[in-house]
Amino acid sequence: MTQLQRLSVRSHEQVAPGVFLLCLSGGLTALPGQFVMVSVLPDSVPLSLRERPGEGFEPATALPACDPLLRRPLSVHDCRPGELVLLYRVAGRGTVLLAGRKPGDSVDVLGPLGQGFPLSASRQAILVAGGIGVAPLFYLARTLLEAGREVLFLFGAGEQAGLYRRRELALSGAEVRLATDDGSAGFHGPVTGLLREALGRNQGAVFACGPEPMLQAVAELCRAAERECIVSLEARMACGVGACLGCVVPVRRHGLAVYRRTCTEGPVFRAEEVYSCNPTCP
Amino acid sequence: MTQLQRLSVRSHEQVAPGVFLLCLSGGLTALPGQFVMVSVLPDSVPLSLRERPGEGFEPATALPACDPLLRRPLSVHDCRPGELVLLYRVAGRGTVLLAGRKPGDSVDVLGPLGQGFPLSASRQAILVAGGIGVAPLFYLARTLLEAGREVLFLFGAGEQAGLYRRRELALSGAEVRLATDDGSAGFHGPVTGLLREALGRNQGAVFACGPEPMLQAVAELCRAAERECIVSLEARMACGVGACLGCVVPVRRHGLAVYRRTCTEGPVFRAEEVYSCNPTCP
Amino acid sequence: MQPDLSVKIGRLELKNPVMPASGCFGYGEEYEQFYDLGRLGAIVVKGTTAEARPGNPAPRVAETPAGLLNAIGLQNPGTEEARLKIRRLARYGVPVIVNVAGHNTAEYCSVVEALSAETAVAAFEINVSCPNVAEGGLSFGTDPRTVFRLAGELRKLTEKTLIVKLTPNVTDITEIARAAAEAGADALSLINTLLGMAIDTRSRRPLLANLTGGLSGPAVKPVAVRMVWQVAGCVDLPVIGMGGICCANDALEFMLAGASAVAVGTANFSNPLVCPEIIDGLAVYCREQGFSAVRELVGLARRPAAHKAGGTGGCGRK
Amino acid sequence: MQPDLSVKIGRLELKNPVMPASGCFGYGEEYEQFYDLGRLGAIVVKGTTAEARPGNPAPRVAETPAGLLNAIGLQNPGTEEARLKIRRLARYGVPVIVNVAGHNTAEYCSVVEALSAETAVAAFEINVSCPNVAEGGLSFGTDPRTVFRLAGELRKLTEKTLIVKLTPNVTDITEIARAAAEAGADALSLINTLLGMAIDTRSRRPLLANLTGGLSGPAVKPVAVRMVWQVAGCVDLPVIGMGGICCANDALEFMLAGASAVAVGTANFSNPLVCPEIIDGLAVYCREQGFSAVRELVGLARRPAAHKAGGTGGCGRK
Ligand SMILES: Cc1cc2nc3c(=O)[nH]c(=O)nc-3n(C[C@H](O)[C@H](O)[C@H](O)COP(=O)(O)OP(=O)(O)OC[C@H]3O[C@@H](n4cnc5c(N)ncnc54)[C@H](O)[C@@H]3O)c2cc1C
Ligand SMILES: Cc1cc2nc3c(=O)[nH]c(=O)nc-3n(C[C@H](O)[C@H](O)[C@H](O)COP(=O)(O)OP(=O)(O)OC[C@H]3O[C@@H](n4cnc5c(N)ncnc54)[C@H](O)[C@@H]3O)c2cc1C
Ligand SMILES: Cc1cc2nc3c(=O)[nH]c(=O)nc-3n(C[C@H](O)[C@H](O)[C@H](O)COP(=O)(O)O)c2cc1C
Ligand SMILES: Cc1cc2nc3c(=O)[nH]c(=O)nc-3n(C[C@H](O)[C@H](O)[C@H](O)COP(=O)(O)O)c2cc1C
Ligand code: FES
Ligand code: FES
Repeated sequence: MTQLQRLSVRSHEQVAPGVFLLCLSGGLTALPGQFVMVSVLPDSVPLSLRERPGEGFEPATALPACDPLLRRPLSVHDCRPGELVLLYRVAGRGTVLLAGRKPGDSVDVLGPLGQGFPLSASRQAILVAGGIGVAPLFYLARTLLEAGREVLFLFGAGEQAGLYRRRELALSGAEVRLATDDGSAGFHGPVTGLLREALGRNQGAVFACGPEPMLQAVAELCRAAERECIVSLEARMACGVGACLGCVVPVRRHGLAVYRRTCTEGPVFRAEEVYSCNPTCP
Repeated sequence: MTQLQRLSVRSHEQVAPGVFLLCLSGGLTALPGQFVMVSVLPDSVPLSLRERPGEGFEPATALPACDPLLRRPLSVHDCRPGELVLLYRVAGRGTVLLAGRKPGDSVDVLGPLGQGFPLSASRQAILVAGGIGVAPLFYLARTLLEAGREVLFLFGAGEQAGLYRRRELALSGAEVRLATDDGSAGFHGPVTGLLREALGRNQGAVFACGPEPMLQAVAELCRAAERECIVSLEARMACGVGACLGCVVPVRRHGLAVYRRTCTEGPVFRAEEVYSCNPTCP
Repeated sequence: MQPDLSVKIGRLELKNPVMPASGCFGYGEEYEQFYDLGRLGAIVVKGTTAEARPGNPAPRVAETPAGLLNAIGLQNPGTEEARLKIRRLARYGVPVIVNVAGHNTAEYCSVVEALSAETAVAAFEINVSCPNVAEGGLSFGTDPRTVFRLAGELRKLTEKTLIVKLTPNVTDITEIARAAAEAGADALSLINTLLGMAIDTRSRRPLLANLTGGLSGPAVKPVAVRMVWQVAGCVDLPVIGMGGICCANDALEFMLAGASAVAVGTANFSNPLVCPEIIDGLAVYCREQGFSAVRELVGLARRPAAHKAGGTGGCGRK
Repeated sequence: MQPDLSVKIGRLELKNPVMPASGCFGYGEEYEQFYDLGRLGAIVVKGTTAEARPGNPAPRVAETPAGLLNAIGLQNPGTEEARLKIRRLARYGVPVIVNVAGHNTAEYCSVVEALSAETAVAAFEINVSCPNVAEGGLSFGTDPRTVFRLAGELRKLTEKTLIVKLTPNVTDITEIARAAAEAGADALSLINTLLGMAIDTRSRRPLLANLTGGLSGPAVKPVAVRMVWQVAGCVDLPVIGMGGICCANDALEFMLAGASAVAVGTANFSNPLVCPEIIDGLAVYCREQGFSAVRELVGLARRPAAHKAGGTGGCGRK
């Protein structure tokens, strides 16, 4: 059930330049593919009147800070009882602020949100990550492996440093194949260069998260191979809970193009629904 | 000379409920009565493009936070080579944020600003503080004492807890007389109740800082006693350096009512100039 | 003693002055999981048109300093499906206000007519910020004559409380407010969003697919408070104030300026509990400041002698 | 290679597009201590009237979310003392733009006439947001005919670059922009402040002695960018964009929307070094993004195909 909670920072480390692993302690149970909306405001700022009495601040003045105004959507990178892990890349103001949070500080988290990855009965699965797209697929991989599935994890990035958490992935038991644009690790070229071969030897559905062009290429290969393909999308969000209609993506359902909310009906979609649809069609 | 500097927090302690003593290390030389404009934004926020290269953030995205937008004016509470001390009361959003700064964090300080207290040749001086008004008078007392003057320090507050730093004041060598509205320490009544007697036995000028009604009462007593009276005023400020004309106070000069900038021509004024003037006269 | 938080908007009695703003709360479904919607003073639903509308292409939202730009483009399921969602809200026993939108007068009329007999509907809020197709796309709400005509037509169609929601993108909002009042509106609500734009310096394109969008959130609060002050001073109708309200203190600013009730939009997105928190905060303020009813606060800032407690915080010499 | 930052505003050549905004930089005296003012593209001085003006009572400023309200009330030393201060600025070799204010047409004319032969003055910026006493106090800038007449009168009085500074408090800013252009203005600058208000919930009174004030700072940026976009699209004059600029990225938003130069106001207060930082930041951007001259950026966001690098940051599916 979606909750609004203050979780405490257990650890917070920079795992690559500008990429942080944030471990929060607290009881949030999420499925792989779900996400949370995180407030990036420093926790020294009282969020509401409610918190003020007795703190020595005058009632009418200790007002909420309001910039950055919106929460930031971040995928559940891992989740165990009492622990929620996020992996994020510093991309702008909000994530810069979040990166300043220290162990013991608290972080205001809304979640879990959205639909998780559909877990088919298939014995096998191919996961395709591009860069920070590894964030939700890490938890998916662990969940599938613990359910006894065979996971082939294709992981691409610009350069070796962009292959975040590849060691932990390999340790988890997944078969990890790397690709880099500059050839500094694994296959020299796009991660889709690994997918064709993979589709030959693994019969499972394909789960992909990464930059838009990568997702399109993955979807195209799967379509040609008639393989089920599930993608996790990003969209600018305001509320994260389905109320604002800000995060829509055009999808094709029963032959009709309609807008669907990435935060509520997504962020996980069937590739054929998303990529058969002209972005402005409805 | 006025400078823009990042000073580092040496210590930061709550000396009374909602009142903080902030020691900053760094080279700022100020006179008693001068003030600084402090940025209350957390220092994890890059302030400008300039600071970003090489930090792994993308150039066009790590933008300045902008709320609270303005710096906060705070008096120099004490100043020694390499150390700047501020004493402040949490009054609203900005000071709440400032109170979150921890040792080792940095604070962006603009100063010193404004005119200091005029130090007459007189052997004696009476300082009158109301509550947080002790902030600039503490440094004035120390400076006068070190110059061999005799300092009678009258200090009033609502209750004993509001007599911030009274022990340190007493240790400094000033003769300290207390007054509280509730009688919990010293004279039971307003600090002005101590001033009449003080004017009898100390021939020095009166320096006052505190709430507006107290300043008016002090000014009135001094006028009647024909004693020189200097007050330190507060005004809402935007720039702190004289450019915006936001902080004006009406004063009477050569018989004419004119607006003067609290940040530049003040915050220290002669009481007779300020209190002979109807607030909307010019 | 618990202060009396009830207020009246025309004949509409609200148990407290706090309601979510249209378009920021859907039809309530999403926020049910966070608290009992029965605590709200009223519920204002998404802008509703005659037929379903798909809305604008994405991206539809962009964050700005202390603000939010949106160009949702009135995506909504149309009157008949909205009716079902509104009936569902009846269980909370809270007045439901239907925000009405349209591209021409006929569309507004058709929505109001269709829902006028619906008992689950307590009032209509007429969103006159919609582009007026008959007048070349300029919003209905920028011309007093158009507002007068539109509100007058709708007045004939319903006995229910009729609220006209004003756009701030005008030279003189009091002119529009007077036109709505003369046409028989029971109340005015303001402000809708300010027209704005943001550009992504990486792609060098506007951040919204629609190019421009409506600005809301704390950034616009000073403009909204000023307009509420102006309108409350020139028209003898209750005003519902909104624009950037994030906490009880903000709500109080609007009420002191002359608003009888307030709506909270964008703040729901960062804090889903903001509405009940504001309701609690208003009660705390009344108790601490010695007011037995929140309606005593309405317009207090307009009366120079109305200082009950406090002072100027040591700042400003008056 | 150092990118070329120079831009032209009519016949005025600026070595870079960054200038402080009027009223936020006095006559330069206060900021001399922070950096060499010779680095600026131009210097715009405080709004100047014929005679000295005392300005409004205090408090004159109030902070709002990501914004600032001010009601300075045109405090200034009058034309003759301003002349001396402007001459003093000549040492920096930077064009000085005089912001001109008045309560009636005659006052504007008298300032422009008095300073038109002054070699230290490079251009006039006409602040049409001043209350128009002849028209009952509504600002000059809200009526296209008044703007046309005023700009036309001033055009006759000076050969110097004439910039009309537009107020955002209007329904349709393009109408006013066109009126100024038709009257012979060489350039337009926008936006002046949005009319706003804030109320202190402790004293229950407006925070400004003047009740309302002008809103500036980051909060207004989306409104300003939208208006620059609209004006640059409808008038064939160079535009100086302003409103909430705090960093190079903000300046770029305005230039991409169509501004040939930018002015920085409120941000000077929080960061006295903001102008030189923005100048440096523009150079960094040009270098990193492969532009040899900053003027290539002007209006780029208006051309859908102008993506040179980047993408949409992974967000938005287009
Ligand atoms: C469902 C979902 C899951 C995500 N999971 C992760 C993750 O696990 N790790 C990670 O590093 N990133 C993730 N992202 C992207 C992440 O949300 C953005 O990088 C982040 O919001 C940028 O915020 P900022 O303030 O640093 O950047 P700014 O550019 O300053 O942000 C400005 C505004 O745009 C929005 N925005 C900017 N970029 C994006 C984006 N790519 N997607 C959505 N909104 C954006 C911000 O939320 C904010 O509202 C996810 C996005 C979505 C939608
Ligand atoms: C020259 C000078 C010296 C000062 N020295 C001290 C000091 O040493 N210790 C101390 O505790 N306080 C001092 N003050 C008061 C202090 O500046 C305010 O308490 C503080 O700015 C409040 O900020 P805030 O964000 O917490 O409150 P908010 O009420 O949220 O502030 C909102 C805005 O109003 C301004 N403001 C609010 N109260 C005041 C005030 N009383 N005076 C001026 N501006 C105000 C803020 O600066 C800000 O711009 C001084 C003020 C001045 C002018
Ligand atoms: C995402 C979003 C959707 C909105 N949709 C509507 C709408 O359908 N009808 C309407 O009258 N106003 C709509 N508004 C305007 C709000 O109701 C409100 O007037 C405005 O946002 C100012 O309040 P706020 O600052 O509290 O959000 C919408 C605002 C937002 C942010
Ligand atoms: C304190 C202050 C004083 C101002 N005085 C003037 C003025 O005298 N003349 C004028 O045309 N604009 C004046 N302005 C408006 C600014 O020049 C500018 O148009 C506006 O503030 C928006 O820019 P900003 O957000 O960067 O401040 C003033 C603004 C402020 C904040
Ligand atoms: S983010 Fe609001 S509906 Fe998805
Ligand atoms: S604060 Fe700007 S002139 Fe004093």
